[in-house]
Amino acid sequence: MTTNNTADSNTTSNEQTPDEQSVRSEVRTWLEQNWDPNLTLLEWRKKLIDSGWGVPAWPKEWHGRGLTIGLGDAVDDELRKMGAVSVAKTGVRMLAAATILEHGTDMHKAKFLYPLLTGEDTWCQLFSEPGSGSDLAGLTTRADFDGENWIFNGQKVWTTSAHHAKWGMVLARSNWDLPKHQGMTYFLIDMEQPGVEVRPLRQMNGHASFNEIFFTDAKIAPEFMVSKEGNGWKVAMTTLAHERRLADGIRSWGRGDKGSGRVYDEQKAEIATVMEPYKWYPQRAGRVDLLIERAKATGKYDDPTVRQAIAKVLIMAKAAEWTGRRVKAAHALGRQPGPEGSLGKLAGSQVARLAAQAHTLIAGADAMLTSEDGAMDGLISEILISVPAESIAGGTDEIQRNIISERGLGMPKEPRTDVDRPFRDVPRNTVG
Amino acid sequence: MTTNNTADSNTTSNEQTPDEQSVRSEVRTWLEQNWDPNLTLLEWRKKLIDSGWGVPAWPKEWHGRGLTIGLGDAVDDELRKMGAVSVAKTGVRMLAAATILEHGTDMHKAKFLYPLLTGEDTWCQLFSEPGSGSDLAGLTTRADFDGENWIFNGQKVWTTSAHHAKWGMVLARSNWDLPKHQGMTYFLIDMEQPGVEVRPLRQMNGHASFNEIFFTDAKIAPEFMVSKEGNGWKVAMTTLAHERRLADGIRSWGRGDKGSGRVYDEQKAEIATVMEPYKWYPQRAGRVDLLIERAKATGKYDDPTVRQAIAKVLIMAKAAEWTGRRVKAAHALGRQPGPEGSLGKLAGSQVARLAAQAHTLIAGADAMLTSEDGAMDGLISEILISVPAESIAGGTDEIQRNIISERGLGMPKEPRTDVDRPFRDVPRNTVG
Amino acid sequence: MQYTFSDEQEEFRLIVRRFMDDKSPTTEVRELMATDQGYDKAVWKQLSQELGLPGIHIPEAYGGQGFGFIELCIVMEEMGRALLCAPFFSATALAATAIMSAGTEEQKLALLPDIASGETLAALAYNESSGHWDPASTALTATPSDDGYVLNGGKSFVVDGHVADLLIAVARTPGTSGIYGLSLFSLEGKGEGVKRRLLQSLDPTRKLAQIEFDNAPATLLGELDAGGTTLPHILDLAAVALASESVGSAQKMLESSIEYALLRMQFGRLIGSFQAIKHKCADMFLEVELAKSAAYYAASAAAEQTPDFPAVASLAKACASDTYMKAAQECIQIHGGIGFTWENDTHLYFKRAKSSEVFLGDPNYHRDQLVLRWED
Amino acid sequence: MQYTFSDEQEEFRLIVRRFMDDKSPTTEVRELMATDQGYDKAVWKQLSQELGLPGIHIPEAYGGQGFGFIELCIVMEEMGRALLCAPFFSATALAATAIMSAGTEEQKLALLPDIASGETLAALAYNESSGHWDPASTALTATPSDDGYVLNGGKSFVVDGHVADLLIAVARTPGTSGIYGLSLFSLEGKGEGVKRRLLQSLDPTRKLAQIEFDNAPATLLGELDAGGTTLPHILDLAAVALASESVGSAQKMLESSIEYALLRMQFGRLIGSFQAIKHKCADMFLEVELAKSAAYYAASAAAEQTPDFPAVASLAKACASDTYMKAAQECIQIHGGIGFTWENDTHLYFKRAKSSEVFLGDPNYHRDQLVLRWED
Repeated sequence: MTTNNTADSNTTSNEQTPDEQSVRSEVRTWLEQNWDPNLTLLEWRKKLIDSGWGVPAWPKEWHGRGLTIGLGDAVDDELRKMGAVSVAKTGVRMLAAATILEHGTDMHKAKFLYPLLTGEDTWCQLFSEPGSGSDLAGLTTRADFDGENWIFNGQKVWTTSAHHAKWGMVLARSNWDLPKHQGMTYFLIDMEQPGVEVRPLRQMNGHASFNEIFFTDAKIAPEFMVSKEGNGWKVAMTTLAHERRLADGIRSWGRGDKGSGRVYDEQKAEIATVMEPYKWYPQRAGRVDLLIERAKATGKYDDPTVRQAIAKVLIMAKAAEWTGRRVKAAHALGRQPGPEGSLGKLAGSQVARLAAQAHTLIAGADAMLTSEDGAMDGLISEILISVPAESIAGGTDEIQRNIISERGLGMPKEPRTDVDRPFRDVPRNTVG
Repeated sequence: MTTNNTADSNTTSNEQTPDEQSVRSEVRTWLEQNWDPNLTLLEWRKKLIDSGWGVPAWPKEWHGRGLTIGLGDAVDDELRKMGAVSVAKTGVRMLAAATILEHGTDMHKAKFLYPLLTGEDTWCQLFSEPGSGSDLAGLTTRADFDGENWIFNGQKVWTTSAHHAKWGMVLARSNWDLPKHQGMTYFLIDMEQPGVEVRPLRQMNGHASFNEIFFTDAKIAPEFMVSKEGNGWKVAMTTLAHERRLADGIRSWGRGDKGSGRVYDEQKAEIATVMEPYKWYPQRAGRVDLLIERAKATGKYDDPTVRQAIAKVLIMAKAAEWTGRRVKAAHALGRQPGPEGSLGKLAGSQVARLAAQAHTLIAGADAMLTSEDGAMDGLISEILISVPAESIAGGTDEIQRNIISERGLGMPKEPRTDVDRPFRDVPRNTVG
Repeated sequence: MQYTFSDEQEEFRLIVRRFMDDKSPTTEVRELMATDQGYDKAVWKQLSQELGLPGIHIPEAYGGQGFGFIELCIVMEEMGRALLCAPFFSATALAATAIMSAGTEEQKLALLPDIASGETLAALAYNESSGHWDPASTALTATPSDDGYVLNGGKSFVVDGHVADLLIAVARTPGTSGIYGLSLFSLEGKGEGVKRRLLQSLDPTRKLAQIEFDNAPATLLGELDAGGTTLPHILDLAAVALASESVGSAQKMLESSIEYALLRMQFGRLIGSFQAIKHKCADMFLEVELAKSAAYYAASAAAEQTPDFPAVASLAKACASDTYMKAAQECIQIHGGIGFTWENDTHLYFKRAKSSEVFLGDPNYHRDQLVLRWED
Repeated sequence: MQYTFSDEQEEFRLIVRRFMDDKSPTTEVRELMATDQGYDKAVWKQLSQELGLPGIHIPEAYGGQGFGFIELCIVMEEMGRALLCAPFFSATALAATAIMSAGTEEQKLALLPDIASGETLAALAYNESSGHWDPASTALTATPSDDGYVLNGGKSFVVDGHVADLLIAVARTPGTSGIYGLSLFSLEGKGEGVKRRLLQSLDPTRKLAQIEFDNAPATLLGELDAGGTTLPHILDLAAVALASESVGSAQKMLESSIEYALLRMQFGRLIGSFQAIKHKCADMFLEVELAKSAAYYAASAAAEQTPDFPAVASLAKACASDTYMKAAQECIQIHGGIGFTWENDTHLYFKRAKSSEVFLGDPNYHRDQLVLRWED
């Protein structure tokens, strides 16, 4: 239950914790009266947002109905059953929304939330820099106030979707005399201005799923600061917490609703654009699902040493999957989530690496080929040259082990020398 | 050539760098006239020592002939060819001798070297403590001067042969107000005094190859200090350098000369005593030599997954062996020894662990048995429960990786907080 | 599929853990492992009468507690954690499971109540000196006699076989081969024609016996020649029980490692503040959690008799064996020299890990089984 | 046995290294890998005329430099280090070695001088689309014709096969099977009945071709049906040459890792001061040194034709492949995100590592061979 629940409401739903059945029935009734696949995507979404059924778990004054997360899920379920298209709940948009809802001003909420939900505005997140990866708080993109605007200079990297984003969440250093965590400020930046240059970043597997962003005297008006000056680290933590929570959702989002009609076609196009950077992610994770089928197809299934390699992958992959379910099941029983959750990332890296090894053994000489000449039309070679990213993207294995040992096992942090003095005195990279 | 070469000499050998042939012929002549297997071990060794042929590479005034190491080896070779028993060149004795020759007073040399070479005195090395293992310089055995003697209190551990040692090389803290490396002093201690208690330390494999030593107001007269007060760390480094150099020799020493006669029998008994603590060392190293033979004997040779396991051991073991030979060959060509030498220890740990795994697969259910019921009369089970020591004894794998990365690869040390302040202020173990 | 434990199961675990903490400190383990008998009769009586553990998964109709395989595995896990020396694995997890799977209704009524009460110690005599885990390798013969059968041949690696009152032996009809002609038989441990010898085992906390059968009279358990069907399932259940024990022990190794790393100082710092140790512990933690998940899933699959059970039984056994072995090794490593001493308790766990690694089939065997049994 | 390099060999290595540093910076590698031809004719000419590398291990009698297999391996190692794009491995290490092992005196005199001078590019067409490395899997047939033989069938994974002037092809006498009936044949790359296609390879710095033979006229190389004897040795020599290349590349990955770790700062420290990175580098260093020792020993065993050569050839190949693959992986990991970008050079080496891992047989295959070939 959120604190916004008591706010004034203009919906017709029961006040206070309504039960699931009545919510489901109410939304069903509304959908029966309003859902029309022949509307444009924008028309339909506006209707949905205005009804409060688009984001029912959001506060009433900001397009929602102040329902619990659980009831929100029930509403989504009804939309799914009806085949009705939802609001634009893509990953990065949701991170922006969550951050703005928690730390933004009313102006931010009024200006950004609506076009974000309709899908008109796309967003990107500008945190990582060439010089600060694992050590995000070591960032050096500078924001200097010129009396009127904040002037941005610096470089960001690993920014998915920046090439079509209208707005960016950006973290920059506004004070160099404070310790590193205290001198950062969080802004919302207009990506479509002259001082912002977006360049695609090509990966070793040939895809270009990320961008580099160069700021050269880019401008942000003071009212686009989120929270206070110097409070950027705390706001960024909110964004990152939602990112971790949504990690699976971001990647699997948008299989798309099935049906015919204008709204579906437009949604399909939207999904294709949003999902484009993620299409190699299953290969990056090692495609464990293909191993036995491939081994049987190539005859390598008869080789006991190949079976050992496959078994090693299966053991780790299934055990990791069951660990995830164990965490969820415990959570569902109302137990405090244990530290098991943070282990999934590390397990995933190892699964991917073991799977690539097994795929190599199975492919044999074919592992040398790619594209149409390669096994499964190049899918196998894409696995082989994508898995190295799994142990880096979203936090390296080394950082995961730090987190696991410190937060999960209560082991002491290493002595730090970079947090207790002015940032300008902390040794840092001269080049990226 | 040592600086002692110019000292007055009463031997009949040519002065200055004699050539190998003349040295060999001279020692052969001497042996033909003097070697007698029916002497007692002590009688023979005294004769040998007095002739200068016992330790020909030592200075002339201290039982040697001031020859080069290479010529000394040639003399040993002649003794071997003749089947003549050598002086007591056991490992720990040699560490004591090397340390005394380099840092000891003339009194030390006069008192200790002769009975050390005859074999009458045995020695032990008292450095490690329960609270200071990897961090040897963190030792807390205290030496306090009472105006007449140094009074010792504290505990040492991992002391091979202490139970029959007459003398010990001991490192203790004599000043707690200096930084850790500057407050230690090196002494020679009489082990046969009331304040010294020696207890055998039993290992997980059932052997008791080491001892714990407890000092309770043990006494050392000031003249048994080696080098100056506070200079102990430097002296200990000499001992340790010789230990590293002799590591292989210590373990393989004393297969014993073959022949019949009183001197051989007495030597055999001496060797049995000295080598007793080392008899499980080959098992600790994993017994790679047995793998294929065992696989063939059990029929597991036909299992391709067992062959993979054996191959993994063989690759690492042979490559490590060849690396050792590569270092020696480069050294023989007069090249600077590269850092390859320090890698052997780390490779050995991994070989041992992989070998134990392969032996387990080969033994199958028999891996559960030991002693007469176990495979090869318990030899295989001794491997399985001994290999965990290989990655600890003589420096843990973790310490080896520090050394390799810092000295071999030039990577920076971690920030230290324990070396730049009085030792009494450094956090340390309250219990061992 | 039950992915986590119910509140009742967690409560039960706590009760078992408290009992183990109380009755099986390592001082006790060290005393018992030095004896031939290998367990404490008084503790066994308490464990039977106060907690009813020997009958944990035996139905109430046969005098048991009527809980399921998941509860059996909780007990195994807690016993593994405490390294309890008691004939629970042999009598309840192995022998009672075999009787429940293969015996006739009448035999279950006759044999199970005394096992459930802890009065009868039973043992499963399955493996032979060849050391193979495949049922097809059975050589012990069962020849029909006037009042039943007589057994001839030998068994080995029989857990607690030297003290068992009741033996459940796997034997084959003379002239058969492979998985055909295999049956289970019951006979008295001290019966005629039975010669038993305690083996010298690497892990002294788990007693193993060699048994010679010389025309030993025995009773057919269940149906003749049905062993080819019942045995694989019995062995799979046994493997999951052992996997549960192993994850309990592995968890203990993790906790012991952390505890020492947060106590031991070198270079003026806790060794637990060095990345080399932290990352080692993080990896151990990951592996132990994964092994737990595998063991829990397999126990659940056993309880619910899901079709993937044979594959996941092998998965859990391979995973738990490797994890436990590695955790014990790393626990010694983190302790340094002290970890290799007799005085330190780690070696007790290390030896159990080595024994559990190969008992019921080594990880390579089970990995192979896993893939061969896997259904996409 | 020669355990280290002579001063002359070290001097030779330096000359080769300087040439590679000069001619094969990664900017050049990137340009050439984007072409179909895959190498720079001018550089090849210099490398041939100034250094005589294509004839390095070819006896002077056949126009070569008359050095041994150790010098060949030094060249391979340095080329691996620089990831040189040139038809050296194909023409000299593979094809010339095959001709030297299998050809008649007359054929050596006829074929080798032009390879040694770098004028003729030769390729060994051994593997077929089945991807098996065992000579017994050969399916290409050689049928006697009026003036020699005609080949029918296909070859695949032929290194530089698309540009080779001369092909050395392994084929079998129709009606034979296994290792019997195998022979080597020579024919022109652009000859009648030869259709070649450049394959799309994961590692664009090593070009692979598919070749179809349709009644392609060919000349028998050496003795008929002798391939079962000569081929295993040719393949072992090839494996050692490839292992040498791999250790050169692996060493580069180690150096690149250290260099970056001593440049990159995070948390106010060089990342190379963190134990996680230091210990990773120490392990890499160990593995690279071991792989070097294995490759050097194998090269020496090849040169001295010691009886353990077949076993150590497999040892060196398995060791070098695994080491290189792991070093490339860790080099990416130490670089973090930047290591996964196209811009960073690590992926060039990673892809070569993947290709070399399976070429001439993957590490599992060679580990198995190692044990089967091992003589105590």
